[in-house]
Amino acid sequence: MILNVENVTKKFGGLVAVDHVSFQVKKQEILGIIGPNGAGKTTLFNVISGVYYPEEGKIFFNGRDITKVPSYKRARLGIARTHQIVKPLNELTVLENVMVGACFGKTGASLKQGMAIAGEVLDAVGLGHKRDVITVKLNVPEKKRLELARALASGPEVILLDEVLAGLNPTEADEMLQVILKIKESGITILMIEHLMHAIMKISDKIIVLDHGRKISEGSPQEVASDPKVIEAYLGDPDLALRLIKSKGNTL
Amino acid sequence: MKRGFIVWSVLCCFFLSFGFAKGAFAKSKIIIGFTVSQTGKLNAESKEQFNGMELWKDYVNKHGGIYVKNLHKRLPVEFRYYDDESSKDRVQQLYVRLINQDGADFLISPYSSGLTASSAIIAEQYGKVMLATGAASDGIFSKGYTHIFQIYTPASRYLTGALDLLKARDPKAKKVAIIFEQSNFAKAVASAAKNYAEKKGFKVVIFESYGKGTTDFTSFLNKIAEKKPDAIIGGGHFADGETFAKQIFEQRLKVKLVSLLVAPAVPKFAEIGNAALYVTAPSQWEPRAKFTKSTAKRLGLPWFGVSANWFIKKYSKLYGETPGYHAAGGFAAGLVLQKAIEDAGCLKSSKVIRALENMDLMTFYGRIKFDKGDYYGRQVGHEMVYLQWQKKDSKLEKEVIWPRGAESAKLIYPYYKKF
Amino acid sequence: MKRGYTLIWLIPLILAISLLPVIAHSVIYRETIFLILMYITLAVSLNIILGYTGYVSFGHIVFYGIGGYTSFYLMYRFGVHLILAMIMGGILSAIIALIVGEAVLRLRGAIFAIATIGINEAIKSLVTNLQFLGGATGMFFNFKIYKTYGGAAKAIWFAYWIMVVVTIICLLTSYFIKNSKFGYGLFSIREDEDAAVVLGVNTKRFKSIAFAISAFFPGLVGAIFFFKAGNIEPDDAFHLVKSIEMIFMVMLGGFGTVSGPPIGALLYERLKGILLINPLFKNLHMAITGFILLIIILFAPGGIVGWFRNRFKKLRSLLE
Amino acid sequence: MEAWIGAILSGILLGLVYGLAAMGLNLIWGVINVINLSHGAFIALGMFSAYFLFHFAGLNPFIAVALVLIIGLIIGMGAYFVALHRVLDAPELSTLLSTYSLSLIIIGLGTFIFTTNPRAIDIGLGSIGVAGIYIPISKILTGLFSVLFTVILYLFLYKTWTGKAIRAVSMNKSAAEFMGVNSIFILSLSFGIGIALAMIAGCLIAAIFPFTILSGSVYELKSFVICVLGGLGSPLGALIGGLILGLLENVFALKIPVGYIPFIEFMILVIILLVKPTGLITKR
Repeated sequence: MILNVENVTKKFGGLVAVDHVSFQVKKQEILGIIGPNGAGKTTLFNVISGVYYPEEGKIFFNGRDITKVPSYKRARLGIARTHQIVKPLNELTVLENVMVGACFGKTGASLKQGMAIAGEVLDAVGLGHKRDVITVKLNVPEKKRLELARALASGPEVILLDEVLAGLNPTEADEMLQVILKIKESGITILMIEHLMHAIMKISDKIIVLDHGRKISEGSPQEVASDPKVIEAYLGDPDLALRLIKSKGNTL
Repeated sequence: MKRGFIVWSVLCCFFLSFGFAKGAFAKSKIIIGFTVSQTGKLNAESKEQFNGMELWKDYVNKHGGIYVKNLHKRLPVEFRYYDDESSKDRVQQLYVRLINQDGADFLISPYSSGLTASSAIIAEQYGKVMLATGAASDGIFSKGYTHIFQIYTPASRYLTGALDLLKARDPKAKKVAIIFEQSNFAKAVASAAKNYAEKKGFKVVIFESYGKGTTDFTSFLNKIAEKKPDAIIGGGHFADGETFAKQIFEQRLKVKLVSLLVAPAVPKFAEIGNAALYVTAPSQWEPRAKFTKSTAKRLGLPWFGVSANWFIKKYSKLYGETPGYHAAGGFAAGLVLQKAIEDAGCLKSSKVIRALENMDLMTFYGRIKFDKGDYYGRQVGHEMVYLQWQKKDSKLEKEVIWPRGAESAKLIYPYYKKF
Repeated sequence: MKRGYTLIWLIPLILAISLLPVIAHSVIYRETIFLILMYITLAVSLNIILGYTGYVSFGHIVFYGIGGYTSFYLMYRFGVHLILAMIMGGILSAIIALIVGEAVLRLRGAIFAIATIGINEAIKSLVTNLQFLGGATGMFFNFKIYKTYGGAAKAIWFAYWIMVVVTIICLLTSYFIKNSKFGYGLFSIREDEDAAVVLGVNTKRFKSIAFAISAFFPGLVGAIFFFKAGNIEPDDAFHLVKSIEMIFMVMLGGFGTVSGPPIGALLYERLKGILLINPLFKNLHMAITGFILLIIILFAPGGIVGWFRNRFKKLRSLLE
Repeated sequence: MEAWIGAILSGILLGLVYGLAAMGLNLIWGVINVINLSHGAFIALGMFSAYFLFHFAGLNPFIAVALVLIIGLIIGMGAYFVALHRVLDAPELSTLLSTYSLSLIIIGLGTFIFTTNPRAIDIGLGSIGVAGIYIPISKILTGLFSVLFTVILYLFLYKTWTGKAIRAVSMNKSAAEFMGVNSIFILSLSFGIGIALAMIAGCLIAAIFPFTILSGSVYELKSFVICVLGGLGSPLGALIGGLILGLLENVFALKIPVGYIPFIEFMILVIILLVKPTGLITKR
């Protein structure tokens, strides 16, 4: 088990954003996390990446308790992430953005090494030609790829992808999926939040479903897709949900 | 290469912006440098002092200038001055400029102890003689300076007279509040007054200072209302002193004696009307306290310069108001410098310093003599008087009320009589 | 990252300017250049927290005051040599920055700015009440202090050379930070602190260190300046307007660049110097400064260096 | 006892003025989320408006205040378009500096035109006294006018459509736009009102204390403390903050050296910011 989340609860005032959630992730697995808006998915990522500490529960990474380990140290241990709303370092160049990942993440590269690594990673995600552009000038899909590149450059063991496919057209989304599979092949464990249902169903080894902060289902894509609780959570109308899930290419 | 050229030509332009220092040339005039607070909170006092200096310059130049023996001729006096905006920020920079760029031979201090203390450092660093007028702080003369000479009676003797006066008039008065500006001068005065008061058996119930530029004295007035002192002494300079006096009046504080620094001695103080009435103040010089040739003869001192009557008449004619002590101090600074140059017979700093050291004379402004001991350059000859604003034919007038023998009127007591 | 060539012209330029008073035998030059060097150091050090890290330290002058007071007190009371006193002043400034930073660096944006103003004013009013530091009227050197340095005249020259050294060290520090991993950590904080932390940047420590470094140099400058001035008082040492002048110089030259702040400082000192001695413009200098600042903010937020970098891409390696 | 009552009274009167002075800063901070560093300069401008209206038009500050309100509104709205509109979405450094540059321009021009000489307006209303406690009438009037303007501002913000629009924009700009509010107009109006309040405060202060062109900065710094004390967005909060400060300066100062008061004030500022940095800012 590379990542072990045990009974984690995170509250904001009276609101319980994540409610006693537990799950485990095996090395080189893709774990999909789905659920309606406001289900607590991003909060869960924030807890795993250390932006928030949970009120209850524990998180283990490679068997080590990292519940109270600060964010930046988790990054150095090998947990990288992207953001739902991209957070590029706007006034730096694309290359410099990725270098920051390489230099301060698990890779811990020197500036010189960082530059080399950043170049390679950018080529891999197809942003090589933009390396000297000031980031603020990129469009949204490019920024998403940049975030991915930055996370990858840090040499992570686990990478948390928060809606990397959102806002991409079908071709771009397919390209991105290929990249994600390649990442998996290189031995990295992936947790991904995604609304693009067919994509996550296709790519995930395992899926967990959150609703109102609680984990309501867990299993293989097929198991989850046929779980009535999941369908109910999604729309309140099982039939409609089923139809939507089956119709490829629609987002929920 | 081309880029380099551009860079260097930009650089050249930049250096040109420094301007050039003036070269040496045959002496045809004596340049005296100083700064004036033409603007800012000290402008009332500084303006008066400057007027006094201007009057002296006209007087000297009308007589062909100052006689310099080793050049066998009279050299006219020329002023070089800048506005220091009543702020210490630029005083040092301006004095460096006066010395190095404007080629000042001698310096006169800015107005106020604070500004003078800053400029004195520059005068010392560059070895120029500076006559310090409008600067009473003793502290300036405990720094091991050898080029600064004081015209005013030092701060340590400013308010001691007020306490003597109070004791003489009302032996029962015991409680004193000392409230002073956070300036070199006022602090020096207040600390000396506190020691003196305690020695004389007074109880100092408030001893506090207020920031420069304070306009609201209510916190202090509340404290006074609570502690009920018999006398308020303190203040700082003109702007704050005037406001303080006004607010004491507005709150009808039942105190018996109000003695403030500087402000009441400035003729403009009358503009606050009834609030000015019965306020007393120490003064370096008053038109009503006259020093004459006969005073000099009686004390066996040489007399130098103009008579008080001449000064008052000329000044009133030129500036439309009776001179206060700041004006007299400005004129006196010029006179002292003139005498020292004439005695030295040359413009060399060391010779002029020697002349100043040996000086002991009487002028319309009073006696001038400098300390040669630990407080080198401090004024030891000059004495202060006390004044009070009184009403004469429904017009506010300054009267000299202390020391005994120099009075032009009797002290009106208590202060709250007017309410 | 390719190392730029900024230092190749910047350091010789500073040295050339510094030698000018000797070549020209002019004290006036020395006075002006002393101020220029002082402004350069202040601007460059502020740039480390403001330009590199993105924290608007509005009350940054507080460190100049702390350094000034510390060293002045040491020299005044115990006759400590300028160099030692200066270093102690700088170190104390840095330590206070670490302590204060621990608290206020949690704040962001304008709130941080206001808090730093509050700290400056609080420390100023505290010092005003501390009698052992001379209270509101401050402290004055006895001139005997300058004897150690061969008299007052030599002491000023000594202070001048120390200032040259400090300026150059400060510039080198700024350059090496900019081109180091540490620097990239700071930039990532400036651009997006939340992103930086999950990228593995120990933002809290980075900010604190950057704050301490940017407080250290003003501490040194304060020590030298007040040694030369011969006296120190709260109104001069914690003068908020100087803080804003520092920000102005950084913005004028170019926020976050190595060469921007020194250029901004140089230009600002000259602008001020020329305007201040002109009787007509003396009082307008503030208005003109304000006008220029407004133009920069509205139309050229990158300052002079930023503008040139955008305009002439070839100059980029020269203008970092 | 009298001393205490006197101190409390003058503390309240002073506090009301401080509150009014801070209200403009508070409104702009709350609505536009800009910390207006030209606040003090506009207070000084208000003082000089009062001075000139008094000396050249013979209007005493309590009448002139109506004119000053209009002048302030116009200058403020103009200033918004000159200095703020372009940088509203830029990082906070930009708005801090653009408002500061306004301040430099105003104070620079002011110094050039009026010099830094101290000035005062003496309307000679005298003092009124009961049982040995005397208070200048102008101070009482200033206090009353401060209350009056607070009430007007309150009614405006809570009872008029425009006022409600201002509050809507302060809560959520895009939602307000969606509801048909012209947010650019509202933002400029808010800035204009903020500036007008600062100038009114200056006008009233000029009636009781002497001033120079540089005097505004003192009140600006106090206004920061008040805003942080009283919370953002409500005129009442500013008034309460002002009263706390006024009482601190007058009553508290009876027992401790007055010199420590500024230290206490700024420590309050820093500590509140540290303890509740978000609480006070996101209250809106």
